[in-house]
Amino acid sequence: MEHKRITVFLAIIWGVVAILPLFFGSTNFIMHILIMCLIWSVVASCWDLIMGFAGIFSFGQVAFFVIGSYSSAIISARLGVPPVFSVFIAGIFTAGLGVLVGLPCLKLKGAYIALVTFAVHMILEPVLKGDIGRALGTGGARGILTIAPMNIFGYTFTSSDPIPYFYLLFLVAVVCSVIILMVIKSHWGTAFLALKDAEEFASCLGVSAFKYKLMVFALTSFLTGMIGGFYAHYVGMLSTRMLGIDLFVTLMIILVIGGVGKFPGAVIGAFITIAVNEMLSPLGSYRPIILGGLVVVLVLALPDGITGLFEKMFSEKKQGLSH
Amino acid sequence: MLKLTNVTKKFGELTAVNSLSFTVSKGQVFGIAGPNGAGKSTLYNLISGLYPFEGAISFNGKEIAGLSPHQIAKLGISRTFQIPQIFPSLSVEKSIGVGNHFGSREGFEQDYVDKVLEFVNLHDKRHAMVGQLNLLDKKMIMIGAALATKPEVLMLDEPMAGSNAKEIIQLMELIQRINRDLGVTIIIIEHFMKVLTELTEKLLIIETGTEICCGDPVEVTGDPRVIECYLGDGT
Amino acid sequence: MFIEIIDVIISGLINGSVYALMAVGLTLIYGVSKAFNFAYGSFYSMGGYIAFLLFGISFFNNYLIVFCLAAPVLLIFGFFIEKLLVAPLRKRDDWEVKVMMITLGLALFLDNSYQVVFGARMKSLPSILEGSFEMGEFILSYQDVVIFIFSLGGILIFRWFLNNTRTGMSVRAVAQNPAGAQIVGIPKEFVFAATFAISTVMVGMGGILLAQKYFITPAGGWDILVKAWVITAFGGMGSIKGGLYAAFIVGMLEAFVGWYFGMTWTLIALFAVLLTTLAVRPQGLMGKWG
Amino acid sequence: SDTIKVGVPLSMTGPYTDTGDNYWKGIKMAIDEINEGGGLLGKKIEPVRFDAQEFAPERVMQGADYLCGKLKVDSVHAGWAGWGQDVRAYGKYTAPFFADDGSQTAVDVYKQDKKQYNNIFQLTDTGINQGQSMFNVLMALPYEYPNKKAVIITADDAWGTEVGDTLKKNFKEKGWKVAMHELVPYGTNQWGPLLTKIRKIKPAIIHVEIVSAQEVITFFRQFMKKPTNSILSYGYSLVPREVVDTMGKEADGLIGEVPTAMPTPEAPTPEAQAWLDKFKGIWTHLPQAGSWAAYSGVKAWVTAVEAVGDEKKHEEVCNYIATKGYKGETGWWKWDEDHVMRAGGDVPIAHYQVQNGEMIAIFTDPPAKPYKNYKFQVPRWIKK
Amino acid sequence: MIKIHDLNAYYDDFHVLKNVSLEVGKGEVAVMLGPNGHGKSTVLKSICGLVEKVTGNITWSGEEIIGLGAEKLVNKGITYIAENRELFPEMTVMENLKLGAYSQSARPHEKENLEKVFSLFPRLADRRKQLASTMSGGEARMLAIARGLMSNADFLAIDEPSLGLQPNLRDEVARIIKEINTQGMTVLVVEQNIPQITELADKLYVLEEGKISFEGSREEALGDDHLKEIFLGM
Ligand SMILES: Nc1ncnc2c1ncn2[C@@H]1O[C@H](COP(=O)(O)OP(=O)(O)OP(=O)(O)O)[C@@H](O)[C@H]1O
Ligand SMILES: Nc1ncnc2c1ncn2[C@@H]1O[C@H](COP(=O)(O)OP(=O)(O)OP(=O)(O)O)[C@@H](O)[C@H]1O
Ligand SMILES: CC(C)C[C@H](N)C(=O)O
Ligand SMILES: [Mg+2]
Ligand SMILES: [Mg+2]
Repeated sequence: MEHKRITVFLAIIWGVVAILPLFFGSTNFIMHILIMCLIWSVVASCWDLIMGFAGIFSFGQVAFFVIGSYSSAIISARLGVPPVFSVFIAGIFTAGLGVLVGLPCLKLKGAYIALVTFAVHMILEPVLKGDIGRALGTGGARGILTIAPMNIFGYTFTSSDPIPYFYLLFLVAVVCSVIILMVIKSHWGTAFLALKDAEEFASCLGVSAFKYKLMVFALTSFLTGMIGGFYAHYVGMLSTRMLGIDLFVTLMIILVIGGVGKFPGAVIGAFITIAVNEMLSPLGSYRPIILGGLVVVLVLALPDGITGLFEKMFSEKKQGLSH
Repeated sequence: MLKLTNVTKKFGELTAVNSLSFTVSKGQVFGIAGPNGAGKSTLYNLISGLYPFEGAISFNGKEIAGLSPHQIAKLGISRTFQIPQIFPSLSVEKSIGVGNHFGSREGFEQDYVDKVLEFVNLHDKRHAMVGQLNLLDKKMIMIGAALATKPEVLMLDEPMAGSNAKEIIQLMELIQRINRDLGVTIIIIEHFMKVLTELTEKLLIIETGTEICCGDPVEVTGDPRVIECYLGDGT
Repeated sequence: MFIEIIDVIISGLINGSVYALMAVGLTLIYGVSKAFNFAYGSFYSMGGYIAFLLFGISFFNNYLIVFCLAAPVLLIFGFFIEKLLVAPLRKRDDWEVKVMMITLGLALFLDNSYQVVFGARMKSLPSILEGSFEMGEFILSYQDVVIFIFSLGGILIFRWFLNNTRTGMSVRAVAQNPAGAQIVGIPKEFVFAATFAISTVMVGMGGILLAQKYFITPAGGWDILVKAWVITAFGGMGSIKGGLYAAFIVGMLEAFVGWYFGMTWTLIALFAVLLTTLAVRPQGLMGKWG
Repeated sequence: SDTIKVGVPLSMTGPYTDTGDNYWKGIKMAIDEINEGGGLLGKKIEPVRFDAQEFAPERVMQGADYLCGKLKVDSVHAGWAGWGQDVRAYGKYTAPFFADDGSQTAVDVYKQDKKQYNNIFQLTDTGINQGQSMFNVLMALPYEYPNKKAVIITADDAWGTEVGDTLKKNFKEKGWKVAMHELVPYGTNQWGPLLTKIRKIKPAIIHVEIVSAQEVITFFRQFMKKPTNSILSYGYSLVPREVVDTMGKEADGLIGEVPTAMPTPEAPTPEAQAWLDKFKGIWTHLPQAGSWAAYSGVKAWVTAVEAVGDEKKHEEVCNYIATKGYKGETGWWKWDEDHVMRAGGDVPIAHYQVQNGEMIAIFTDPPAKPYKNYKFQVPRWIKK
Repeated sequence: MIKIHDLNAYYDDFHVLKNVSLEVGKGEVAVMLGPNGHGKSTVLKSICGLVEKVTGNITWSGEEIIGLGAEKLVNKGITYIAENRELFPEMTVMENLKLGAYSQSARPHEKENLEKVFSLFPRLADRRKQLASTMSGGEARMLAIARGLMSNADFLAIDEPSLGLQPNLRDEVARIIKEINTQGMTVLVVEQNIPQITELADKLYVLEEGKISFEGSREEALGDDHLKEIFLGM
């Protein structure tokens, strides 16, 4: 999609989301879902940036999210840093880890990268639960049950009054998506695509695979870790259960529905997926069956997700090539 | 400006490049030829930093062994590949822009990209996606992207392969213009006699990684050893 | 001490054979189609559930019959899944991600269908061979011996087949260059589907073999997938020999780390070894076909 | 409307599935009973189920928001519901919430804001007290231990660590040696390395606390290949129905406990016996992990609602439960100031042994005393 | 013999070949010329069943073969030697050659064909254990041609065999084509850089913008100044 169109598209999405509380503001249940949509939209967009766009099969997204949320909770509790700042520190910390994880991935390809990054995900649970985690203040298997709520200039955002928190996160999500958009638009975006298509040639043209791959790890893990912090201070409690397969699958579905490498598809994907998931929840075990079936059908029928569909609808007929 | 001293590359038991030494001077069109498997492309890979090697390569007096490909590109050495490498997800203009943005020491200049597009005759296809183009266009994009790094030396690996007589003449003109108008030193690997004799100023023939002879192209192509191992009598 | 170590080695060997069985099918499809199959674990459970159903019918109450009936069912299932879900994707340029996603969807679908059909409770199968073999301090149950022989034998035969028969060579050819395979007259679409089907049979059979030792649960395949994945990458994606070595290394590693440091350290140790290996050899232990 | 909705968030998938199933059987039985008897205040009770999976905080919160926030149910019967996250999630709302957490952490959260969490009720005592009780009974068994070495293996979840730590402390105080204390992740089914160590230690007691059938069964089977002379205590992990259902007589000799329990196969009082017979009639097996506790939670709430006269007056209902308690089949239920049903009195912890493929109560505690004329049997794998 | 009538070929919705008709008689050598990217390879691939979207008629000895997949056609004696070689990178030279004789019809002749290609390309005999991926551009080209010859075909579609070959081997290729032709093989070759091949051609075709723009003998072509300059390099 052309950049101008992406920008317009993004503006429309955020415009619509901004007024949602007008309709649902009175129902905490729905507001809670909307807040989660905002959070997942950022996580999924970051994933899309690194996987769909930069072509690095990173499966560590959930892990980075959890790392960010734990570190913000611990930093604010242990060091007494106010949550407004601890989320940023958590983001920076996560970015540091992201770079560390990125390093071994530089030499690896496809499914190997997926595995190495997923390994971080797998190891995280025993580490957080075990002696190391307990020493750091993760609360071991119990998790952390009392995390200070977000507080800005003396105003406390609590989860029982979700509208202010919604707008706070709305702001954060908008900023994140603008950053991602800028990255895609800038020469970074071109560098990723070039490296993905022909790494040798790209490097002979002066593109540093090393630099750009690490930068994308750093940026996506920074944003993911930071939003993890916002999540922690919103929900107020954390445990390692988040590392179960469920969240991972949900994020993947968000990407399928939104379209891989089709930013801002991930944002739309997040809202649709979470909404559908909620609507299906009375169906119990049939919910994941339907969801799974939906993924299968969508991948086949809508290869580029909803965004691909829009693109097809709006773009003029492909030009034929002249000789 | 580009000086190789005793450069050697082994792949296991096979010595692909065997103690080669030569110098390419500024402004030259320098030809490299030799039988299949002689080590020509490998030589390019060594110069552009894709493989480690033994020996020394210096560029404008600076030793480049151990530098990574993107650093070498920034120094002003640019290349194309024998089997076209392209960026299917980018448009023609963007592809060429990659070279300008990342390889040029002066940073991105739209004017320069336009100039290159003009130069390789792709200005009317600038928005086309690269994947849909034909072999010749793909090669032109490679050359264009390499040119966009504002190189001092451009290394071409069999640019003419697969082209017909007329296209070969066009390509030769292009290379001459790059050399003359842009002042870029050219190193070219080719298998076409016509190209070797008419285009190059100095010609190096290698076989199994070893130099056979090096010098004036007409003399070199008349050398019986070269005819024996490489040219055959037909041509 | 000595006896203890022998004991640990035995359990390492048994684990290794189980892991080898799990990993080899994944290696096969990854090697051939470069497609990462997230539903692999669900196919494992499917084997178990099919056997469970068959054992429910008293007439089929015998492992030989169960194997003979389950294999073709799994074969056909795998074949059609490939044809219907994976083959259409292969034409797209970002098909690798798409295959991961569609198989993830399939896994979700299958696992939860098991839950609806069979319930969330675990199911068990009768032991294939009762009793155990005792020698002084050591004991080895016949069940483990059977698993060991089956998995090792199966893998070795399979490897021989890939490397030494023309059909095996054609499978490798498709893996390396589908277009080239087509040019020399290999029916590549069929080979893709057939390898997918064979890998489904292998993991499904693994499911039956292991279900009599462990249990069948709806989401039980995930552990298998992750283990198989680690082993496959460790050994070199696509290398059967590498997978075999990796399986036994991992089996031993887990046994020793679990024994010496405790069970919670096995996973951490496993990934530490994996990362170190990949840092030195990005292509895994073997890293190519054969 | 003419129905009263109650929320039932239980684990319906994952390792805790079977405990969820056990709770559901008790809850369903209670609701059916009320509905058959004309309903509550003339209205039918309608249970709404929610899969709490493995009690991830956001999952628990989602359940609370869905059941209390969206459906506005009038009470929640959760069984095992998490370790504190449930208190916070449901404490945001007012509907009476009954949990079987058995966790000190949950109580700690409660204590932070008793007013806010006034609607939270724990149906069982904490893991610390249960661990203590297990220890008391282990020491009271009519069996002479060959040595004073113990091995503790627990799941690496909050419940497992709480019980494990309590037992360890007790063993040490009594001069025992805890030769091995292992935390294992769920999904462990290769026990070879641990068993190698155990066989070397030859402990007198092995306590395994992993509330998921697959792990404890594979442990038992692999242990039995070459057993040591050890009493195998499974604590709460013995009681999910799946264990006995799968192993039958094979499990003979294992011991375990259930807090807030109906001792089986013979109940302590005639009312209780009637209840037991009814349960067996419906579900064709003896009640297990928490069925009775969950049943009683529903009944306690129903009694309070009837007394208050309006199911919507949540606060009054809660206060009624907290102050008046509830009279059940075995006697009085009273919640302490932390809204926890402490073990003892009419509702003790029952300790069982599997005999002839069924769970037989052999002790109750506190105080630790043998139950009726049922006797502990020395397990078959212990050689003299 | 191969007879093509009104062949149209597409890549997705990109229309490459437009009503192409041509004919190569049994035992003939036909050469196709034309500018870069105008569809020469596509003609060869269409014949050999390697293009998915094709319409029209292609008959081989009278039998309609359009739409049959490559694997069936190889068994019928139709083989393609690809412009971009399409070797099996992680297999040895020997394994690549053996796979060249994969089809039923080629298997019995594997041994003799192997000897034949080794005598044609001694370099391959020296390197029989080398992995194809590590061969140089020209070596890989030899291997691709040799693998095509292993299939014991009756009809060979050869796509730019000289691409990347050293000059004396280019002459060699012309000789090889001549030799297999005298043994009765029908050949359609796209090649613009080996004059000798044009000389031995029974027929020349020029393909421009997906259409046949010239059809005739070499002599006729020489009479056409446009062709002479552009394609024959004279
Ligand atoms: N990675 C590698 N591993 C092993 N051998 C290699 C590798 N790369 C190249 N070779 C061998 O090194 C020799 C030189 O190869 P190179 O590609 O440089 O030849 P070339 O001169 O470019 O030939 P051509 O004209 O055919 O392109 C060849 O024999 C080739 O098989
Ligand atoms: N797989 C493909 N998908 C899409 N377009 C293709 C594909 N293969 C070829 N094309 C396009 O079809 C046209 C004809 O290609 P073809 O390879 O047949 O040309 P050619 O005459 O053989 O040219 P060359 O001299 O480059 O070999 C070209 O414009 C090319 O870009
Ligand atoms: C964690 C659970 C096993 C606790 C159980 N409900 C009990 O109190 O015993
Ligand atoms: Mg070369
Ligand atoms: Mg072509």
